[in-house]
Amino acid sequence: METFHCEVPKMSQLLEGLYITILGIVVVFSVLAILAIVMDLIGRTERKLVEKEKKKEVEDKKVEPVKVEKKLDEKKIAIITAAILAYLRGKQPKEVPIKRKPSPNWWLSGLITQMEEVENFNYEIGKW
Amino acid sequence: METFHCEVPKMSQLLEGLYITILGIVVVFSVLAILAIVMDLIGRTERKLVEKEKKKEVEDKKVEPVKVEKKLDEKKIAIITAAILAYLRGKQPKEVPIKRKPSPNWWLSGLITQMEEVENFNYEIGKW
Amino acid sequence: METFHCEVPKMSQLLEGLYITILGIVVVFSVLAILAIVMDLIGRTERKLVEKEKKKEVEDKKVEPVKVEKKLDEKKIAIITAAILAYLRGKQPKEVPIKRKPSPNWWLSGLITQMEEVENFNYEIGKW
Amino acid sequence: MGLEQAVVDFFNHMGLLNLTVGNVVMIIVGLTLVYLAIRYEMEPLLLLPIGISAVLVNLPLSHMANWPLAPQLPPEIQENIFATISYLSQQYGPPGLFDLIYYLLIKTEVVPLLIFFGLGAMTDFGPMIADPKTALLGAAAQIGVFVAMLVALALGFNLKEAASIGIIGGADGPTTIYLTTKLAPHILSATAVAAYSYMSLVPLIQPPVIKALTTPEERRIRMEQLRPVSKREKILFPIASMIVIGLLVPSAAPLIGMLMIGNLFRESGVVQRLSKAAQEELMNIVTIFLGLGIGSTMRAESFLTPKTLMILALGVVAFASATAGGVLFGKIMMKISGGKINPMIGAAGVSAVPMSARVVQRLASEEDPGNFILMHAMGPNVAGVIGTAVVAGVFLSALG
Amino acid sequence: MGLEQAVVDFFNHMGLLNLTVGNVVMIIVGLTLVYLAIRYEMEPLLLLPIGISAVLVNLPLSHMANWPLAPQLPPEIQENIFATISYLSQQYGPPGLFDLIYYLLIKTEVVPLLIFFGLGAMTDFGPMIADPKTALLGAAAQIGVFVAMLVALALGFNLKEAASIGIIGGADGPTTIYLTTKLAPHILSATAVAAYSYMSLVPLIQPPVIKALTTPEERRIRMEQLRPVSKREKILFPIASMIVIGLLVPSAAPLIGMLMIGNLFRESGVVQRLSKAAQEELMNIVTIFLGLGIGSTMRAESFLTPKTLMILALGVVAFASATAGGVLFGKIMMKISGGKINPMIGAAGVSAVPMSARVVQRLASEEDPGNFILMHAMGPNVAGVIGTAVVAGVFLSALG
Amino acid sequence: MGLEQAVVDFFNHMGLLNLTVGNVVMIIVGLTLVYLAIRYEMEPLLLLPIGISAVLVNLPLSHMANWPLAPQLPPEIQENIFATISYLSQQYGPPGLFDLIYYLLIKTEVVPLLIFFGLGAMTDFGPMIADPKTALLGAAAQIGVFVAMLVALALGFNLKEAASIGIIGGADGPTTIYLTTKLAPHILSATAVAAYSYMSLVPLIQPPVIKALTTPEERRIRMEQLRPVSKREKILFPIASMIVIGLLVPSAAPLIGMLMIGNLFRESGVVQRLSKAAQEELMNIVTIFLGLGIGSTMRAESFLTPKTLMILALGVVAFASATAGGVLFGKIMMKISGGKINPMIGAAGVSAVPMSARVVQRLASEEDPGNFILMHAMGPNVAGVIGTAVVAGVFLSALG
Ligand code: NA
Ligand code: NA
Ligand code: NA
Repeated sequence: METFHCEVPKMSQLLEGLYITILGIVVVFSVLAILAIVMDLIGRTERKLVEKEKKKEVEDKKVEPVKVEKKLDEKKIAIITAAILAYLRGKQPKEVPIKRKPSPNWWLSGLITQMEEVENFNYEIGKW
Repeated sequence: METFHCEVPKMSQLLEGLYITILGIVVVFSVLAILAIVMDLIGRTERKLVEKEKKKEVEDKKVEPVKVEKKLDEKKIAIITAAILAYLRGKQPKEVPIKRKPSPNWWLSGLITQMEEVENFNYEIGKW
Repeated sequence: METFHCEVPKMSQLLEGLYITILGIVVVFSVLAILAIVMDLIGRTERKLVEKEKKKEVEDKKVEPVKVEKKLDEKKIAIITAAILAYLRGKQPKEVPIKRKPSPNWWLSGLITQMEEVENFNYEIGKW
Repeated sequence: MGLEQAVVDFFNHMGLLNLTVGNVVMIIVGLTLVYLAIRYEMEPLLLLPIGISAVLVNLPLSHMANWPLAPQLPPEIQENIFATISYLSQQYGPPGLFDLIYYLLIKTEVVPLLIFFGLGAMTDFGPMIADPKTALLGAAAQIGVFVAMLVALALGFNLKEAASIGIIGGADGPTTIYLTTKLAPHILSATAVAAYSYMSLVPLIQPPVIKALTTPEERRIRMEQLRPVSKREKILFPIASMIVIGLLVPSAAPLIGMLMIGNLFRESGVVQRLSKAAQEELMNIVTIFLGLGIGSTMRAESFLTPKTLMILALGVVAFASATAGGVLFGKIMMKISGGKINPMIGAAGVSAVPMSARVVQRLASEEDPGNFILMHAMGPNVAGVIGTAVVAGVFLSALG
Repeated sequence: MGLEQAVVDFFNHMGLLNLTVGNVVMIIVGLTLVYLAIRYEMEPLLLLPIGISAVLVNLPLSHMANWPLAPQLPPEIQENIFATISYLSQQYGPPGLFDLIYYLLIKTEVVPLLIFFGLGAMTDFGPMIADPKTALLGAAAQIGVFVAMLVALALGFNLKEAASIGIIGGADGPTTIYLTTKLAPHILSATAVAAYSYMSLVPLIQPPVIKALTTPEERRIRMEQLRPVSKREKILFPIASMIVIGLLVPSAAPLIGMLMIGNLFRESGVVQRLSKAAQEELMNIVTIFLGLGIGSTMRAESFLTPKTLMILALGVVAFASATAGGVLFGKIMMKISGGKINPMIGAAGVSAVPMSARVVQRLASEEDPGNFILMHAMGPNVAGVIGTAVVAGVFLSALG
Repeated sequence: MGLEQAVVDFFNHMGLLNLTVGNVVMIIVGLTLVYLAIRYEMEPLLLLPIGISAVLVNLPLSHMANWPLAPQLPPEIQENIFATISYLSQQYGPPGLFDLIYYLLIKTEVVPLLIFFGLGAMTDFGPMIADPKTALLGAAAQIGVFVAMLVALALGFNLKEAASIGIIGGADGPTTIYLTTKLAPHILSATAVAAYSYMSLVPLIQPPVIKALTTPEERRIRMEQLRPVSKREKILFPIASMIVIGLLVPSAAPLIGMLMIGNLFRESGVVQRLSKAAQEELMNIVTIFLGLGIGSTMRAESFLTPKTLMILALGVVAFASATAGGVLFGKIMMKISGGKINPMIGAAGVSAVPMSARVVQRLASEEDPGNFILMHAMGPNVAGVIGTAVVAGVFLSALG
């Protein structure tokens, strides 16, 4: 551990401190100025981009907005149809009355729950 | 760091790779097959066990289901009785009127809260 | 690893154990007794302090309780006034109709939200 | 290398063909702990990880733990953790995950101290502050520690082992681990498992002892309501405790210090983030490493010895005599106070917070459903944590 | 030192003037990963941290990572982690943050093992327990690993590199990292990035392969409802798996062991605190360090080689042949079972849980909207995780 | 050993009898910090742990910290962290918990960098992006750093100490710790405590300086509403900053890099898990270790020197001149912009986010309740964090 000498500081240290000060102030202003310029450029580009996208969106709106919704609906319909079909199928093996078999209603709701669970599972493992 | 030689690979390496492939495929199939068998056995045992337990449960239901509820009730009654008794007791030292003493009502509710807290405390420290 | 000799224990060890026992019991009782005394003193002081504070509070209540509320109200009024003024000001530059400018209403609510956010921000960075 | 050779090699390195009887027994021991933890909820937070790690570490050649627990080290590196690790790497190959956990987190005492830190953030010392004299009951219960130590000595254990065994009677897992790691690491698995097992058996061990030592009349004694404790007192308590104990028994300072820092975080009310972290995220992570680390010490060579059985037996002695010590001192305090103190609350001096306090309350309710002494029992209960740490400090200063 | 000197010094140490072409390319690669992660949500949890760390580590003189990834070490300290660190400190100066993460957390395998621990706590092995024979499909998909390994060998990679490349086909990030770290650390960044990238491309890679190998009729096969699985079975599964695999393939024990400890925590129901910690607080923290650690290995000297491009190409081979292996074995099982098994579920043996199972379900729905085989595909899906760990174990025992 | 001997030994090792005046003073200092933290909520997240650890570490023989903070090391191991630890173990015995925290987490810069990572995930750079020119005000406030450094030099501190003292004016705790640890570890406790203390005193230090340098008319200046910032800009900002600053001032790259990685996690929107972990679980745990680690450096031998008082005094100089620097540059910008910029927002360039921005808003409201410049002040406020890190980089490249 250094001991503290309350003597007159060396001139050379003060001078070096001054150099570092000049260097430091120049650097910190330059760096933040450059950063500001970069962000300004990005901002300008962004606003142009947004305007372009807006125009495109307006144009696109006339062409294909229905598609997306349809796709979604298809998915929904598929799930519901599947559920109904699965339900009907679940009813078939009635003639083999195993005791512990849950009722088809239970099964249907269970199936849907399970499906949703896996859907919400969202990469649980794959994402690592 | 090894450098990469894009030359013709050594035969011996390819051969060893082949051996490892054979070994690996045999091992991975064996291991998962054994695991499957073990799980199958466990599954069968489990289902037998469940059936047994069910039977037992049905038998037991005729004998002692009241007991558990009674015990619970006893506990509840004990707590309520205790609370009332404690409340009555809390009223006794009225003749020593220390100013900062909280009202007995406050105390009763506080006591019950505290009791419940400790009950819910559930090993807070002991469990480590 | 030491091996376990089930022989007769050495007398000296037993004796040292006894010494440690005596020392330990004395220490643990002393420490907890001292701690109890300290806590007792703190408790007494605390109760005296509380009583004093109570008295002071009662006295103070006659003098300045309004001040605090007034201060709070001032703050509230300041915020509301500020919001209204800001709102009015927000309406002024209507003559420069830049397209992407959000409506002043939106802006007002946005501003208040932002202000509150920063207020709730609560040292987010400064606190580290 | 031909295919044949590869197959022979593979079989030679198959765990099944390298399984020893010791491994099998230890796997069964581990599975038993898992079973007790799941089926009877016996301290599952510790016994489940300990048990399952014991299984894993005893599968031969699994390389989860490659290093011995109490190696013969050259004297110059004995106290030098990184030199020790270098030495062990050279002697026994690179560390497995469990070696890293054991040597870096358990042996350095990082984990027990952080657990104590979290416990501090979880503990409400209010009941003890409200009635400071109950702290003495937390001291009295430590008699069990010394009784067990003396019996262990008489049975042929050496002093360091005996102290580590005695501390089981303190019913504080982290303190037991802290002390044993320092004094007798070769019996760590036995003392840790004993401490946690008996802690969860408190409802079975204590009642007969308490009943034998008290009359129904004594058990019926009702106690005065506890005074409310102010926030200021709760803040001053951890600070005062740290300083008082730190100045008197410095070797207990790490344990008590971390406990009280945690408690100050809790009671200060200004660092909820940190208090929550101490109780939850940090605590959970540290608990996982504690469980895995202790479990990894359950090896045949150190666990399957007559010592372990004796340690398990001595654990019961420790718990029972601690209970007795608390109750008997409770009776003395009852006499002195003119019957205002229910002697049973002394039994709660065996920490196992809040299990033993609950046991006391249950016994009180049995005699008189209107007798509420739970909060009074919490005083000795939390004092017992402090008492055991102090005793560990005495052991460390005398033997460490 | 004069002002002039100070300025000259400052400019000499300016990163801009020390930038190499390699740095620039690596920064672009890193930014590409960031872009893919954000724009297309390609495995963002890994690719975002990896990409941005790759950028940071390639800014010259940033001192985030000062040490080489696969240094030439004196043989006597090769397996000695702390001696290695001392040696590297002497040779290359003090460690940057990323050196510490890489050498202490990645190279010691702490991070991949803790990730597996967390994955275990997240995984529901129920579908595999309900229909154990689907586990074989998880084995079949490993064929892709060996195909890719043999192709890599044929292309001139050595055995250890080839094994690390092959394992990409297992579609398990932590297993890939675990194996590559042990066998061929100099290609770690390439295999890790390949594994995570292709994992998120499963919905693009698998469908053509599956469609090429199956007829619409086969894809329409409906499967019987899975039986319910009891809590007891779910508890016994991790224990049994750990013991069975540990005894048969000890070199896979660390990965499988940690996976199964995590799963036992989940299924036991008595340690929710620890299970939650394994899935959340610990998992999140470890994932951050994994991403930063892997990203820090993306340096020009090891990444910008023809090898990397070949590894990326081999990754596709691995994924495609794994899918093919699963589907073809699925067809065999279909035949044996008399058409009760939809062969597509074999494709889910490529773990990437639950991505590939979803792909299978989607293809099934395309042919027949009422065909629900998702849960059946989850069986091979989770079995694939076990299968890949077993294969990694075989590689380690043969080459490690 | 006889009983008498045991007792004598025990008393000899009692902390009370080994207490030095230095200890007592340091305990009082620690308690004062605890008091300020609880009573006045002065940066409680740091000052409470620092204060209470200072108490604990100054209880004699508590063995929480056995090693010196700035030991004389053989030159060949100076930069070698594990060799240093081995050396210290041999010289001073095994590490206490606080030694491990200090040497492994603080001295390696792991903790300050992870805190910066968490801060990045917490910070919204939106206001600075919306009005980039305000970033210059964040640069101007750094003048205070240099003023304080020069004064410190004039007072006889050496260059490295002076730089560490100057950086207090940056009002960023982790940056102060980062720099002091590298340049002048023997004054770490003083600079860290000064930084955190004055940060919470910003509402007292800044107003008089601001008022002295501005007229009421200037303080009444209203500013135009900030433009909204798109998600894309917020994502590009951390990436651009990291690259720009990394290429220009590589020695600032670790701090800025981790800050910006955290910010990218936040803004990307695809890794909420990791962003949350960076802000909460990891941040909380790291903050605990930071507090304990810094507190453990508060020892009589390094803290109770005239230097510490001077450092505390210089801290005020630093904060006041930083405020002045910001305000004066604000006036220049006001002039250039034709009165569109309120000069007070320059004062917010002293980061202490968002304290100084709030101070500015309060002063604006005092003059004109309808003057909302809080969000405009947030620009310089967050820019100040970047500015200080850049200055730290300059110091490191010139002196490190
Ligand atoms: Na105890
Ligand atoms: Na797999
Ligand atoms: Na700053």
